[in-house]
Amino acid sequence: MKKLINAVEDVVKESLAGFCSAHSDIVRLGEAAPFVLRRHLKRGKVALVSGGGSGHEPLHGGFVGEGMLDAAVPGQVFTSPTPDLIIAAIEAADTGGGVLLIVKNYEGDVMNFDMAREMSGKSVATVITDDDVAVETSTYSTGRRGVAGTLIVEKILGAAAEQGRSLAELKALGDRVNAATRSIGIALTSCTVPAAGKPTFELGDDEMEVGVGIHGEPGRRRVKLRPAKEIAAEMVGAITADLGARARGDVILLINGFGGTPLSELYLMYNDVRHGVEAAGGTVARSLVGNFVTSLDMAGCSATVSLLDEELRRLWDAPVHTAALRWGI
Amino acid sequence: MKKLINAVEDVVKESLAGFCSAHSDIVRLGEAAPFVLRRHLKRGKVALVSGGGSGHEPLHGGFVGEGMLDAAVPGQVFTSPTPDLIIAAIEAADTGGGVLLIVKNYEGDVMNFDMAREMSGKSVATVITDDDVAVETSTYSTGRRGVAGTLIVEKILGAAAEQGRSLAELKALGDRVNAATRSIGIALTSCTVPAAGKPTFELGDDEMEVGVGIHGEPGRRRVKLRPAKEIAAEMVGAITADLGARARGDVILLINGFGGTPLSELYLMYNDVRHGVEAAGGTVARSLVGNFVTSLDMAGCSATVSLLDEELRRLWDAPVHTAALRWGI
Amino acid sequence: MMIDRDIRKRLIVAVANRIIAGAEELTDLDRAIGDGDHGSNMRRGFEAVLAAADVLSDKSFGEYLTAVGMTLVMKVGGASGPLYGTLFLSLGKSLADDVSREQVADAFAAAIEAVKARGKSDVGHKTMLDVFHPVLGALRGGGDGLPERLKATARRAAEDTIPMKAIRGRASFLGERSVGHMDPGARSSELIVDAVADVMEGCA
Amino acid sequence: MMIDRDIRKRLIVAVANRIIAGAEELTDLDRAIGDGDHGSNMRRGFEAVLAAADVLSDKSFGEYLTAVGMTLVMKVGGASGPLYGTLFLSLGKSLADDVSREQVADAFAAAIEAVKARGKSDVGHKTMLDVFHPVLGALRGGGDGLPERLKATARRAAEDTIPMKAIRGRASFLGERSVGHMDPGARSSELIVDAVADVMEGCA
Ligand SMILES: Nc1ncnc2c1ncn2[C@@H]1O[C@H](COP(=O)(O)OP(=O)(O)O)[C@@H](O)[C@H]1O
Ligand SMILES: Nc1ncnc2c1ncn2[C@@H]1O[C@H](COP(=O)(O)OP(=O)(O)O)[C@@H](O)[C@H]1O
Ligand SMILES: [Mg+2]
Ligand SMILES: [Mg+2]
Ligand SMILES: [Mg+2]
Ligand SMILES: [Mg+2]
Repeated sequence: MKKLINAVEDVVKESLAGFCSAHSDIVRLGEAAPFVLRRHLKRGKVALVSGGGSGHEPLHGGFVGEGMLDAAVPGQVFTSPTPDLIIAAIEAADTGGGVLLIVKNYEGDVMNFDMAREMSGKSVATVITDDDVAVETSTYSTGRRGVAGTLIVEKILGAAAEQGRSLAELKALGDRVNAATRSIGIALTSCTVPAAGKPTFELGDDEMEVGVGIHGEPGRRRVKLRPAKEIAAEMVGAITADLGARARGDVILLINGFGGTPLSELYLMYNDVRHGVEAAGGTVARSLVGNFVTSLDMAGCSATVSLLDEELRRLWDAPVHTAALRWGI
Repeated sequence: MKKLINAVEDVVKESLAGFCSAHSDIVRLGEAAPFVLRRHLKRGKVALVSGGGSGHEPLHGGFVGEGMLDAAVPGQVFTSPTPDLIIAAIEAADTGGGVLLIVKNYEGDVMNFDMAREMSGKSVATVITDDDVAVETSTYSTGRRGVAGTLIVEKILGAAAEQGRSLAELKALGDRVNAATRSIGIALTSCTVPAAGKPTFELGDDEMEVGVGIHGEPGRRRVKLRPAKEIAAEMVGAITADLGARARGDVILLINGFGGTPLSELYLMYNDVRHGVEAAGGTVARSLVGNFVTSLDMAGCSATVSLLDEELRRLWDAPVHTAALRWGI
Repeated sequence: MMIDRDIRKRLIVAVANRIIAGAEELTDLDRAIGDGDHGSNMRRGFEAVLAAADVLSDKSFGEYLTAVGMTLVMKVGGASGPLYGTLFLSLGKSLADDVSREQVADAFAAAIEAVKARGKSDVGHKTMLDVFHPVLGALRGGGDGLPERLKATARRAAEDTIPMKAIRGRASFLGERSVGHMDPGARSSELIVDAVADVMEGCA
Repeated sequence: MMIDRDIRKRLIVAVANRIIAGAEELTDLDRAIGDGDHGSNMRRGFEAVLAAADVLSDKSFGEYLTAVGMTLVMKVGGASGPLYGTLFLSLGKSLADDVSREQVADAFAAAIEAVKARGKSDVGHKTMLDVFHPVLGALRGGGDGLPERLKATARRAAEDTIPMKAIRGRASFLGERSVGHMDPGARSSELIVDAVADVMEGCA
């Protein structure tokens, strides 16, 4: 394992310290526990708190700041944070307007955030994101994972919260954005969890995994590595099939790198995915390309399509000032 | 070689197309040739044009826009662009104020930009960046490479050009910023140039290269992989030894990833490097952490320290609106 | 049967050491169909329990179980933290220092229900529940050589998760590809049962 | 000696094919002490020259050399583009269709000076110049079997770059570590000389 680290057990703590000191104009380190807190909280606003295992940087800490999250709680790498940390973040972020938790649909995250909500005794609601079309939906199963689309939910909710909307309104809006958002990911390599010391899975030199999540876990199937155009076509196909006729409108297109893929390849994929989305009748009204919801050093990317209406477009365009996403301020 | 590409020879073209369409509010693709042109040129302003081999994304195209560059000319991967492309960019970007070329000190870049300047017949000056302390300086040799510090020169010149400064003033300012900027890089892996199909060099599982540039070339020496703190100490030592007493003031600290290293590790390195800089008497007044001047999928990072005075700090803080760097707008 | 301070301490030491020794294997199992952290998660939790062994063992059996559960909730993280935490928290609700086998079985049955509720899961979903459930059966059965039977039951139950298709947990995202691998949480449950049975044998 | 259309065309075909065939080797050499693109750069340039072979060969020898130089400048990129470009642009300045060996040697000497000026480099810096210079010496020497001697000189000169420490080019960034590897530009120069000598032999 080749990583720029000191000791395996200190990775999350030291990286968090670096993050908070590099962005001390926007965030500060929680006092009661190690979480990321927005430096200038807005009195009375509903507080948005997210979190989950580390290893997805800049998610979620990179999205704390004006117009987006109020706190982010990192767990160990790929391990949900524990309820005590989440409770500490809820308490620090709440300024009287209540708290909305934004949780990716992984059982660990859902259960730990649920326990925190139950124990906190505050006015807390939860939006669960589950945008990953690679997983078959079924009321019987765990359901879909929350992946890169989470950033779109967080951005739009952040803007809406800044407008002073109520907890119930935000919860409804978050559910609506999540329902309008679909993602699918592919990986060319796995990643190496520091504590494990070796890659989570091994892929042949000519293989890729289709339908991966963001934890370096294997995907739904392993296929031969194919040209970008064919990969893009499969991704667009999976997403548009799932969206159905709704895909024929304005959308945000997010091409998200998993951490080990150069930006040049992400733009190349954007080029092919965009053509696919437009061929399917969609209009790419807003774009985002980069490493936002990563899986440590995994090579690969995901495509996310999120349907836009006038309200959502305005909220997406609203000013945001975080470490990883910034415009209008 | 595992890459998200179609054909090796189309990588640069297709990635550029994706970039320009994803950021069509900021840039457009050159008409006479494939380069990145700022969408809204400012009449009479000195035009800033940079470029070099591809593979360093977001450099330079990601820095085209208000408050930074007016055009960026990408060559093939790690190969300087040819004079015809550079001339086309000069002609498109010039709005009457003359053109300042910002060129990293590599013989290929220097010679191609020189030929373009000679052939263009316009009022053109050149700032050459050579911030890499890993290379010994000597009037006898090629001298130092231009690496991540180039982004600081481009940002500050961009802000100054926006103020309406003259070509001669900008040339002098660029030389001054470059002289105040030092970088050093280390690599945990090499990278794979698409056309070559295999990594430029091989490293053992417990080895790293110290003093690498940004072309996946080997560094000055190969050593055993060490903890982040020790790597940081060596980096800070090399930079501060070179800066001498000048290091005891306000600085910008840039921790730049080479493309294959997760953001979490960059923040961890930032933490250790920042402590080192401060222990050496410097004050980290501004920080930047991320993948800005990359080497395809190389794992590793560089540290850049740039001395600040009141004028430079104001120029650094001035609004910028590019694909990869944005604040204040 | 009286669960005195000595047994309480021995239980912690035995279970924690078993988990710590098995951490790497648990992580390997989780790498195959999960995200490669079950061993580190469980080790982190049980190292904390072990470090507090003396303080914990001073408590009554019920408070002791509650405190172990709370420590696991606060230290393990991931899916296994709330689930094992819930298990021990639930056990702590009803067990006194002096307990019969029936009382333990009833408490365990209630704890299994609590885990199901927390995890929205059930037997057959390829999780730790697939070990708990048969172990509860063996416990209810009682009789001579119970510790040995508990161990054998747990071992077989963990193995029986290999051919299952996961319905809950990260492995469920793999669909058919989850078939053919042992569930890491089933294996950690087996380790716990095994260590507890060892202590039971030592007391017999 | 008369450099007619046929020879002009044969020169292009021979040189271009030699470079294209050697591209992978050139890239391998560049991977060791450079950035692994010299072969792709040279191939791109000479493929363009080859594609225009007929049009180029219609021109006078001087214009032909200038056009080859310009094509290389505009297609190769990197350090080798301006340098090989400068070489051919300079040769094109003084050579007519009917040239003597002395005239070619003088033009080559001037072209070498132009390359030095462009590259701020000199003999001994571990570059293409370390092949050009001894080849110029052999050319000046003249005599029987000149083509064979040019080839042998170029081959030896390229090999002689192996123990050199690079002063110019990317390899200079490696310092002492550049020792022990052949300079890729020296090798591409050898290939060019070799191909030209082949054509000379065919004309003798
Ligand atoms: N909903 C659930 N119900 C019961 N057990 C579960 C559930 N989800 C996961 N598990 C158990 O947790 C184990 C995984 O734990 P761990 O790896 O520590 O957490 P995570 O999956 O969050 O990384 C699985 O092997 C399984 O036995
Ligand atoms: N300043 C120079 N003078 C002469 N030759 C040079 C100089 N710099 C580089 N070269 C030659 O160019 C070759 C490298 O070419 P190439 O790999 O195509 O360009 P780049 O170094 O830009 O990647 C070197 O092997 C060397 O022979
Ligand atoms: Mg986990
Ligand atoms: Mg090159
Ligand atoms: Mg796990
Ligand atoms: Mg090269």
